[in-house]
Amino acid sequence: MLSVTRRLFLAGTAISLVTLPRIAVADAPKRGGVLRMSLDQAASVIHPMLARVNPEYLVTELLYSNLTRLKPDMTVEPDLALSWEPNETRTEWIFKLRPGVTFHDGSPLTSEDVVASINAILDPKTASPGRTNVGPIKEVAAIDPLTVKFTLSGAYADLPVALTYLNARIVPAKVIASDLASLSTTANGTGPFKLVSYEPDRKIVVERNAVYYDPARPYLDRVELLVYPDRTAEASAMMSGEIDLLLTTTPGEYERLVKAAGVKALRTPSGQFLNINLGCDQKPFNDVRVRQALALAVDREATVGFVAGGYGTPGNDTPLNSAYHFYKNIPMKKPDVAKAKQLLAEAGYPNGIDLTLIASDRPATRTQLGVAVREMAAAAGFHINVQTMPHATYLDQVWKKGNFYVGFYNMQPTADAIFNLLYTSNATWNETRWNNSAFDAVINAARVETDEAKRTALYAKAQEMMNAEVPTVISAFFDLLAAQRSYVEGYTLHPRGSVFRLDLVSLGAGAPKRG
Amino acid sequence: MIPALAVKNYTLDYATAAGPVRVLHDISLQIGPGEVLGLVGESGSGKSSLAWALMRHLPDNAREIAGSLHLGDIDLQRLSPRELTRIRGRRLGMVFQDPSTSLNPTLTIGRQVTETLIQHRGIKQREADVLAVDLLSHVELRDPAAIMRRYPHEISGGEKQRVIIATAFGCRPDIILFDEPTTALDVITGARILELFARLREETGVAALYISHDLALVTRVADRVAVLKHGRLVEQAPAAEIFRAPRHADTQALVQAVPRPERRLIHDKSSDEVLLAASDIEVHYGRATLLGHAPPPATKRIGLDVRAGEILGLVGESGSGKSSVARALTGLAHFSGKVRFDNREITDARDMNAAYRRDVQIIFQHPDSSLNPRQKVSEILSRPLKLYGGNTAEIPRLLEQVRLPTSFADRWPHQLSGGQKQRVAIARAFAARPKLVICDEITAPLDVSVQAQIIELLLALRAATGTAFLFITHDLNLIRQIAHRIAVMRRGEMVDLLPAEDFDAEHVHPYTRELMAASPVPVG
Amino acid sequence: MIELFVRLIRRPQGLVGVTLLALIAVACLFGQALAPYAPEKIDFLGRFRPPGWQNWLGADQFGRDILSRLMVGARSTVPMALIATFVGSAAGAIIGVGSAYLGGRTDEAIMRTNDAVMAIPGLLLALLLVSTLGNGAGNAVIAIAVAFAPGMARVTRSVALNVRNQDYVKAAIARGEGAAWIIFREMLPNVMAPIVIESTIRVSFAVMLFATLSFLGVGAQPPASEWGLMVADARQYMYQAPWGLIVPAAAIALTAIAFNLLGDGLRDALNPKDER
Amino acid sequence: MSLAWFARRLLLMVYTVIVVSMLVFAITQVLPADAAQSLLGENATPEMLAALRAKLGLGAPAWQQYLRWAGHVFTGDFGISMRTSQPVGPEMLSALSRSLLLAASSILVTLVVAVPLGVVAALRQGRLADTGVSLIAYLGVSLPEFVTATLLALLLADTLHWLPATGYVSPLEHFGDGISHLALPVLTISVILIAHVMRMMRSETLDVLKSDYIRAARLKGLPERSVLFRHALRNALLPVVTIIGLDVGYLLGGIIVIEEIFAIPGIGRALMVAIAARDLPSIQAGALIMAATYAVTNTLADMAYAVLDPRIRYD
Repeated sequence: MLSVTRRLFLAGTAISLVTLPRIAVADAPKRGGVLRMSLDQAASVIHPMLARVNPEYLVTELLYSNLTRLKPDMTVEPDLALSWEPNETRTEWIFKLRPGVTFHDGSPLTSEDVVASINAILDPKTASPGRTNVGPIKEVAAIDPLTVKFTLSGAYADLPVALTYLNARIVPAKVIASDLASLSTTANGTGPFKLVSYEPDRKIVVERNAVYYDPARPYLDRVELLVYPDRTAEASAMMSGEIDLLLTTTPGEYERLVKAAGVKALRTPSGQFLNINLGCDQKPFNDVRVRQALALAVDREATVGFVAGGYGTPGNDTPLNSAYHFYKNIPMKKPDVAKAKQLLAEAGYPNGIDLTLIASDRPATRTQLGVAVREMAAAAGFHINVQTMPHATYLDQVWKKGNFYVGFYNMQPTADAIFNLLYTSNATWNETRWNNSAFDAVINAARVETDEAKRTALYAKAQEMMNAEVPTVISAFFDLLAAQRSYVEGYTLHPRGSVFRLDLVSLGAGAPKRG
Repeated sequence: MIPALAVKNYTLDYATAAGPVRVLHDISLQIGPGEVLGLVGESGSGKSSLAWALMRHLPDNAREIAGSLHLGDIDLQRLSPRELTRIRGRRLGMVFQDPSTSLNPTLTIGRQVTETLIQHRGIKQREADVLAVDLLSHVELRDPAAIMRRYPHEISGGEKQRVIIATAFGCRPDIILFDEPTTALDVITGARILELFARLREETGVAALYISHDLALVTRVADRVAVLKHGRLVEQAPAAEIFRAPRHADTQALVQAVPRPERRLIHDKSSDEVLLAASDIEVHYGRATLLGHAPPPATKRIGLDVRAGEILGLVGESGSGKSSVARALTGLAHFSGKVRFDNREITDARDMNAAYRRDVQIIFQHPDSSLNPRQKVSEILSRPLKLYGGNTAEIPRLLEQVRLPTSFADRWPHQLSGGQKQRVAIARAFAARPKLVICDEITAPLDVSVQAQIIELLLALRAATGTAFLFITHDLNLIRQIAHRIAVMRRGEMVDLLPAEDFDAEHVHPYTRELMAASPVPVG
Repeated sequence: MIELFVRLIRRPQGLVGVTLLALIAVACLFGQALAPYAPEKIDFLGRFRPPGWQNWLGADQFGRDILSRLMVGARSTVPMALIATFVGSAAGAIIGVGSAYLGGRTDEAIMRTNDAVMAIPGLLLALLLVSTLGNGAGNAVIAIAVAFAPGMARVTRSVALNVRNQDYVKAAIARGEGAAWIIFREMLPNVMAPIVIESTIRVSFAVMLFATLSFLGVGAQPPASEWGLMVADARQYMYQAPWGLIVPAAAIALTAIAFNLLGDGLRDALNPKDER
Repeated sequence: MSLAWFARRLLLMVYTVIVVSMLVFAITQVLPADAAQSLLGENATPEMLAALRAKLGLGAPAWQQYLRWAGHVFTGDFGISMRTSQPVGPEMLSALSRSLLLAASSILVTLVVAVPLGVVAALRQGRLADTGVSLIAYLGVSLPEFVTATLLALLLADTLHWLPATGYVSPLEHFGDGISHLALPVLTISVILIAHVMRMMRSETLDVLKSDYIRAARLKGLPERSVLFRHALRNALLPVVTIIGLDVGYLLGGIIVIEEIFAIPGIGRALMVAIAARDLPSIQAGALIMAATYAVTNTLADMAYAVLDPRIRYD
């Protein structure tokens, strides 16, 4: 309870805390200018409820707003909602909307728009990926034009965090009523920028929304998003000054960018990780000793080197790392071939075991992990054949069905979100089919627990359980890497990987003039 | 007086991987102003090499060993490239063998005539145009102004050669080299070109070196004739004497080989028994397509009969349809009409049964393409033997029959000369013991001396086997020597079918008469 | 045969081509045995090791020895290209000779359809086919063979058409020979030489196409040491470790050059024009 | 170029497009992993998949889908992209326009470079210049595009900083930038084309120089300059025109790789993206447009040949 209220307090005063000090301490951000930013892949969807990848989240973040948004420290601050209050049992939440907000077409934002938007996301027909991620919402209702009430199906402390979910953008009710699909080609939001042109595989241009609810922001007149499918090419373009900011890059390019003049390389630890999913309901991984043996065969430090070029942190078979709240520092597993062999022998595989590890071709690091694990585990008796396949085929045939494959996940806003996404028995994507009721109980208890210390203890317990039973081998977390030209000001690399806040960005001295 | 052209003790080698090969031995000849010297020789005699040496256009591996070449007082061997450019065309013109390849296909006739005039006579384009029209009309081209605008493919071969002659004469050179200027043309067209040459020569008094393999033709255009054999000049004599009194043995052989209609090589009468009767034969190539009309038939309802043991000649110019008849009779082309053979009626290639195919054999024109390069002679000959129930042990006999050593059975076609290949082809045809052999221009690519041997061989085979021949040729003189009857074809139609001895008669078709007039009979 | 070989290596391009191919053949046959390291052995300390005494051609992002991968990879690159070319050429040759022999409207229909298929760029066709069949070296081989067949059919047909018009074929028809004899004994031996020459040159395209498919991620799959895949893998580290990129790229280029040279050399050696 | 000739060419083009459309459609029908799954990615639930599949009309029999699709294509409607929800036709055509710009520039560069080099090599046959040209040609045809592209970018963009590495700027929006961004991809494509055309030009020039009419021109006493330029060059260029027409097929294939590497939003990359996403309407439209482009340019090359060669003009 304490933590929640403190967060609420912080959230309520966020405007003054976030924006005022900037004005007071530093020079005021310079208004105007055109920012060119590169995307690593096409933003092929601009429908805010259907976006699935980071470039698309960036575009919809520019054009739309959520009720709440996630700060770099993973706490929430107000966006369209000025304040919020739960009832005692945290089964009902009242959100107060910011007054005087208008959509790009000039119509005012009301609670009807919020209700319609949330209902649209929850509607299976919309097929929004956000449907299962915005929290256990049972009903949403408008109390008055600026007040919305959320009724939940169970107690849930993290609703304000869940509402930062990347698909939970607010769109006009009238669009939802008439033609929701039109948002695939046009945009009408309350975001800091308005859509100028949209060519999915080439260039997306947005311009400053003059009636954004914060009159000071955004500082930029225009943002041009350019698609650069090739990382090397993108880094070269950054170094030659063709682009001002890039969304993400690889370790190899990062090393080049660090040395480049006029470029500021950006790096932030994140909870993004690669893992090897083990089907705990089938042979051979239904035997915990086989899972443990594999975990002991993997050299975690080396994995960080091989797949993240050293830009990351070793994982300890739990989805949390130091970027998360409630992270529990358990002594890192060391490779132990003898022990692994012994465990394997005890499990009935004295002569080793033949396995096929499936890796999708996107991103390429999946295959790299596969290749590295194959070689590292060979000494312990795991004879692994790495099989790669196109991402689409992988999603169709392997993902959630396979017994032994490489997974890849972005950081989630909360510990609860990541555990409930992947590892509880009723997780949205229960890939490992670990189905450990003790673990489930711990997570459920933590979910409603309000005491910070008790909650910390519960999550520590959960992490220890995963570390011991190894439903999945999580050996490396990635640092997020990006870069900007030195004259770009106000950009923060967000550990979530999918929050960008270009409304805070301005161009400082030395920025090129662009038409 | 300085001769227009003088060659003294000229010796030329070609350097090859196997060492130098001498192509010209110690050649000396002179051409006086206004004189025409005919240079005769078979293929490989070195006559073209001499022409290229004079034009200073020798291949890179040519080595001039000795001697000199003078054009008037100019030493041709000492000319710089720049001087050479001024001499060529201007002082030393040339007319080429094949007019269809000697004109640039992508430039208009006018352009190709005037560029030479502008280059050599120092005149402007406009004057050159006027002059060119003049020149073209002088070589008897109708509507020269229109011809000027045309491209080479839009005018006939004869017209092209006239254009080239007009160009050569247009720069008023001292001497013109004619390199077989009528060989690529039809007989009648060639004859007209010769007439033109005679007239222009009369008018301009230009000296000329006239190179040809055809002794009979050369004697009609040249004042003197020089005979080349294996790179040596064996005889030089006035044109009128060379046929009458050849002195050198090689010349005598050459003269002997020239076909003369009055010297008949067969003396028997043909039987009356009809072996093959063809009537209303129309040969079609290609069919109408969605967007194109069918080409017209290559022959128009031809009828002919071949009697047992007879030699039936079939003459005509290229495109007259004579080869189409051969193809129809051997089932190689679609035809309508009827063929009667051995009391069987045949209306289609499918009616030609094994017996027919055995009895009617064909020998093709090009020895290079008629033998499969991937089969040895023995295999080539064994095939008809196997097919028609013969015995491969007969191969040596077949080879002997065509006067080839039996050891040739082991050779590949590319190891044989043109004449030898043609003998193998003949042996292949006779392996079937046929009743009728169709010879489709089989001597056309051969030298006269080789031709004479092949003809002699065929006649000997006929005498031995009683086989009939359908002998297709464009050479009227040759066919009049050997045929019992001769059919004349023109543009798909048969205009005459006469006994050979009736050819001088009054009632022959005008075209036949024209053809006879155009076939050069040796002077003397 | 020996005579042909002598004629072939007497020309500079023939000699260079044959020498290069001999080297490649050694790598294909004995690469596994001769390689100094296991090609997939990873070495954390050896990541991006530049060429030197330890790794003669350097090491890649996993610390794997590039020379060893190159030598072993020859076997997953060159024979694949050869097989693809052989299958494609054989199929094309059958279509081409058959079409030429049948002639007429059948020939027209076959060749027009063939031309239409050729309108799909080879790489695109291969990409579509691999996407359908699934990524992998084997499927890439099939895709390349299919992509090659129409071109080969066209080449073969033009040669076969020429051969069909030769007098020795006409003689065989006039003689009453059967279709089988004419196709296999009269025609085929005479179209073989051009087909062999064309196929040899096409092997170089197959090498490149195969590498390209691997580069695009649909051909050979990691951890195979197929050369195109090696280039693709090394590309993201090309500034840290350019040798990882240049070495396999050079191997691809040299192989392609070798087959090009051999093809040109064969063409010259088989060309009767040069015989005196 | 009679009307019948033209009609026949046109008919062949139509036939080509029909065969290609059937082939491409057939291939897309058997692509594994369906578009709905690919579109929804990790978030797919069975209900969502079913809903989307119904929306995309993936259920009907293949021939019905083909006929419906072909009918729409005939009216210029290529459908809606499954991936971007944008109309496929305009998207692909604007991508094609960028690819054509790239292709046309490459052909231009190729001609400017390859023709003189090929002629020089032929004139200096067997000498140093010829050997040099031959070596370049061998190297050029033996380097896959992705290798050339990477090496050129490494050298010209990142080491020498002469050219921007990648990206696309429309020359209509900003001419200078547009051209400099095109330079590297054009260069890469040109390397192979230059090698090919140069070789062709060399051998054609050699052939033409050996021809009777060139000999005749020389023996007529024409200076070497006019023999070469007036008589030889044009005839040697003729087959090269056809070759370039055929090279467009290669070019369009090569463009897929080049566009992928240099981030040019052309039709090649559109296709790669579409294939990866199993975006059937885009694959079908892209492949069809590419093949049609090839058919059209081939026809154009034939027509150019007919214009350049008087022998064909009155056929």
